[in-house]
Amino acid sequence: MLNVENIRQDFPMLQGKMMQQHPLIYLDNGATTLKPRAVIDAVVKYYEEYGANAHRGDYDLSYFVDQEYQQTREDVAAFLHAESEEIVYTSGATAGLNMVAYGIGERLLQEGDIVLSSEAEHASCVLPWMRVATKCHASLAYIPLQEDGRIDMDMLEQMMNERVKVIALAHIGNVLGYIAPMKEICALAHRYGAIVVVDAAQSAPHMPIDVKDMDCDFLAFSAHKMCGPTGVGILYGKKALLAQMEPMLLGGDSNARFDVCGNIQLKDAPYKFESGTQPIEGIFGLHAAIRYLQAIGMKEIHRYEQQLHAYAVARLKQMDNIILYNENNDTGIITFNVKGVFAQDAATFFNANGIAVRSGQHCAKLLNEVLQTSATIRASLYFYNTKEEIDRFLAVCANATMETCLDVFF
Amino acid sequence: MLNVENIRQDFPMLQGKMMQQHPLIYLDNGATTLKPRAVIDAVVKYYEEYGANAHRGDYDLSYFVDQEYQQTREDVAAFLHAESEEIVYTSGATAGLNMVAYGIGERLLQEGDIVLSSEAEHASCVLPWMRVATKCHASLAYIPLQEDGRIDMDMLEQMMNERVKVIALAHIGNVLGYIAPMKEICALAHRYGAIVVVDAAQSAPHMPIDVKDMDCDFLAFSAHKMCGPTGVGILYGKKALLAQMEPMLLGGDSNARFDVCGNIQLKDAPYKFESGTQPIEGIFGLHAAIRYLQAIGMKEIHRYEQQLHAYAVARLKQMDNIILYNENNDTGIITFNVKGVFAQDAATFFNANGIAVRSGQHCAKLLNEVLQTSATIRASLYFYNTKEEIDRFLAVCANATMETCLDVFF
Amino acid sequence: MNNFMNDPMMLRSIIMDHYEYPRNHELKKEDGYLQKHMASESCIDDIYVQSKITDGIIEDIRFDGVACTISTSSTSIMSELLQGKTIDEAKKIIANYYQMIDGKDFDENVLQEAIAFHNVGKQANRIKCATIGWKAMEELIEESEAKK
Amino acid sequence: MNNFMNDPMMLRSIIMDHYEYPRNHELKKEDGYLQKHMASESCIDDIYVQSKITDGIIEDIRFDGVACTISTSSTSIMSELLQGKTIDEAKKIIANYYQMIDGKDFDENVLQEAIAFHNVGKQANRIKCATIGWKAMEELIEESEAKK
Ligand SMILES: Cc1ncc(COP(=O)(O)O)c(C=O)c1O
Ligand SMILES: Cc1ncc(COP(=O)(O)O)c(C=O)c1O
Repeated sequence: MLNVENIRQDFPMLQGKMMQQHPLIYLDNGATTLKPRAVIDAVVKYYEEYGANAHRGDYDLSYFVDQEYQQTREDVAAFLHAESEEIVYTSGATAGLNMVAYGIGERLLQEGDIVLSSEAEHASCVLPWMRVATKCHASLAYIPLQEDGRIDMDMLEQMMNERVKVIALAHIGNVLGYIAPMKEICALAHRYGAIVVVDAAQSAPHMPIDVKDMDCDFLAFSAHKMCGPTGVGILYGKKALLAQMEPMLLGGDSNARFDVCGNIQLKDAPYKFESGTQPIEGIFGLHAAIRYLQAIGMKEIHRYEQQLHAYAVARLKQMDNIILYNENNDTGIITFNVKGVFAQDAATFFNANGIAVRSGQHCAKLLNEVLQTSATIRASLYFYNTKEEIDRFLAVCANATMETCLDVFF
Repeated sequence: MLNVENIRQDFPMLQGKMMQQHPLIYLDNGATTLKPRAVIDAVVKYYEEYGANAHRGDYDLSYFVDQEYQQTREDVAAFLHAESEEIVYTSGATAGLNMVAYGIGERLLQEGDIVLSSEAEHASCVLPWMRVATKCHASLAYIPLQEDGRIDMDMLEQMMNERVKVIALAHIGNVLGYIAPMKEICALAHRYGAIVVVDAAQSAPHMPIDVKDMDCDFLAFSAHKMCGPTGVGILYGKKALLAQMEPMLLGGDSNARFDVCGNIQLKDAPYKFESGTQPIEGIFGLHAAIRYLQAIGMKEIHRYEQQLHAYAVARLKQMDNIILYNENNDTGIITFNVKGVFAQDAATFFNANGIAVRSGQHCAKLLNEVLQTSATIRASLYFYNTKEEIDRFLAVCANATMETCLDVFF
Repeated sequence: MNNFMNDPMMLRSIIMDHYEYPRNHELKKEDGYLQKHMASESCIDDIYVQSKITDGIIEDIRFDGVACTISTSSTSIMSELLQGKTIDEAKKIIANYYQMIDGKDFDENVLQEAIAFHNVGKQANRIKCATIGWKAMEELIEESEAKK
Repeated sequence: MNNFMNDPMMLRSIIMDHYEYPRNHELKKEDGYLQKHMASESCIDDIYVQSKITDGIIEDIRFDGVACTISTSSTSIMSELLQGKTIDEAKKIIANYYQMIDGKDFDENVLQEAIAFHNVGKQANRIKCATIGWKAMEELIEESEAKK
């Protein structure tokens, strides 16, 4: 069992931090997460004890950086059940997802081919494919959602054919928080020769991931949504696909050599994708974050968040002033509105009560055509949130009306 | 005048840090630089006091992050004498240079057009153009170097014609450390309608930059070579060019909206280039770094490094066992070899004496065809290096032979 | 400071009134209107503001779009307040409004109902909502001046 | 530990001798040679190693390329040492060499001149140079086995 009180001790932001004269309750974990001491220390350790750049170091400091760099890659691989050559450092999920569309999209797509995605996707998952599909005269089609917002698997099966070359989907959607049946989707895709690109920005931080079992072709996520630094992320790719994929960035360190005739000999994957100085302290911090999460246990994290979520949802459902959009989801994402109050105004009411939630279209702008609302509020949980925080959140929900939401401005 | 002893107090890595039982002398500043306390504190402050993601924050923490984000952009603009809408956050110089080649290369280059660069360039400056030139059936031509390795301006004038659409060059080369006459180059380029893309990775950290006076079209650099964090950099671009340029990354935050028909409405520059979560603590750290450098003064930094360099070079020239490749350069980059000793072996000898230098082709692999050697050693100075450190470095140089270089292995 | 500035009930009812019944809330297709789209910086607010300015007089202000309570009501109030004013009068009112938002001294009399937003800075992240329509109008005035 | 392992002069002269006069330092164009290019991980060392392996016997080892003292000499020594050995003998020697490099127990007798590198770990960043040729050879042996 997860000892939340102990865990909270690890987070400086959870040590009495106030917001608008209330103790901070941070429920915007879908946007980014707070950092434990171990991660902060790892970053500071790089600054204070290593300082050097990685790769080709001809002195001890640089060598130590190289070692940590490589060890992190191996530990990330273990975290995902992958091989270390399949792990590419990126600047984040957005970069990783773009790298795939750029690097393999044009090789896979011919005129008339199809990329499948859904209307619930984050812009970073769908827009890169929108562009490359247009460029290749292929098309992007959306797998319909069920009424509750989940991917409709029957529709997906019907949409599959030999022209479908790519399926790009979130493992957990950032607006509604459903877990997509990725293993099933991958099996289906592979039957038709399509590849599956998994946006794991919201799943890798919250549940165990086994890329071998899932059998996905690519999978991308960001460190900052899993207690790590911003500016660093991971792209997993199957070896054979990484070998075919063209790097989006060219530059120092990714090439073995090049000559005046324009011949560029790239290194093997993953190095060919890592041009230029990498986010070194970010990688140190990511390493610490992964160790920290593993020490707690990804299964335990997932289970705890589900419990907290179930607790919150049971009570929210009873509130007349709350519209809940995803009561049956599988994760810690609660998407709702206060009746009659524009989402952003309601979010401000939470702010005035010390609670950090996010309003907006959450960058899944297409989804609003399904939800029939231009904006929602999202409260997204993480393992350091407590039942007491949820109680406080529920009390504020219960109290939210047009009047109370406006009163915070006076 | 620069008070180096005081300055050194600001750097944890300079507080008694040892390497191979000798006090560390860090002369690999061309690769990356050490971080002052103020930068470390700024990064930690983000982790401990803000924690939130930027943009569209509906609560105070996120708003504060937004404010710092914007203030940094303005201060970076002031640092470069630019406007804040001309400042794009990137993940580093390599990303910035690739973004330009990707985003504007295909629009500028037609079959038969020419991109000019030089054989002294860093891979990150030249490879992106090599690729886009090939793609557009344009060609990449190299401006010849003078015997000492500087750009030959007469040759450049001769090479200019209406087919030249782009000149991509380092402001200061990372191997030989000459300052290119960028203002002259820009004026010449503009007479023929070409744009100039300046790789300022080695100049922005070491001298004042005025993009308006220089009149360059794009200019890119990394924070980590100027006392800031890794994983963050700046791309400056003229407003009209940024407006034409296509973003390399698509995703969250860069688009104002998109719909199922595939229409993407991008935000204006610089935001359209900033998809996905940005390196937030990196930006906080970059801000602190720029303030730190400005408090010392970029002119003073440049002058001090030149003095230190002149002091070192005068003595190195008298050593029979040292081949110096760039005695007349204008910056703190000293490129040399120990006679009869392979560069990497000599670098290890420096390491064994506590001195961090870099051997190799410094990623400017083409240059070796000019220098006539497959590898060199580079000692690169920064404002926190002292005359005493140089003396120690010189003593080790004087003592370097095949025998002493091998003895460190026993 | 005038009393009603400190009466939350009163201020709230001004805002709610303008949110529920926004004035001038329909765009015109006629000639003579300048138009500004304000959307790029924010993920939610997405409004269009139009104005017809003739001979230095603001003859009409119109707006429409998806927006929160604060931006809808502040734009609605602005559209009433500046209508019929000369450019110079309007500029003075706009300047006063920004002064108020920034927590500086301002002239209550010229702002009228717009003083409902005098404390919006308590929720600093909403300042952009309280000013989005005003910014649009400011730019339209500049544009009309540039045209001359 | 044998005496000459602690005699820097002696060890140095072994390394210099192999650096200045590398053995088997010419690639062959004949059939029957497997070849490995080692370059991708390092910016400087860029070597080719060839081996002819017939019926489990290492008949020849060749190498060439741009490389530092440590990689040139360690590869040269390896090429002499493993020549004529059976695959099994070679594997044992290679394993011993790695043990030595890692600072673990090893059998000096099978390593002969290669013990010149027994302290290379003092300069940890050069371990890759002292092993690059050995790694190549290890891979060539694997390849030859896979072929059967
Ligand atoms: C001249 C030059 N350009 C570009 C770069 C690339 O910078 P980064 O590795 O930070 O992307 C470097 C640094 O190695 C450099 O020295
Ligand atoms: C589902 C999903 N995909 C992609 C992203 C993009 O991640 P990042 O902003 O770290 O690049 C996010 C985060 O906002 C997300 O929630």
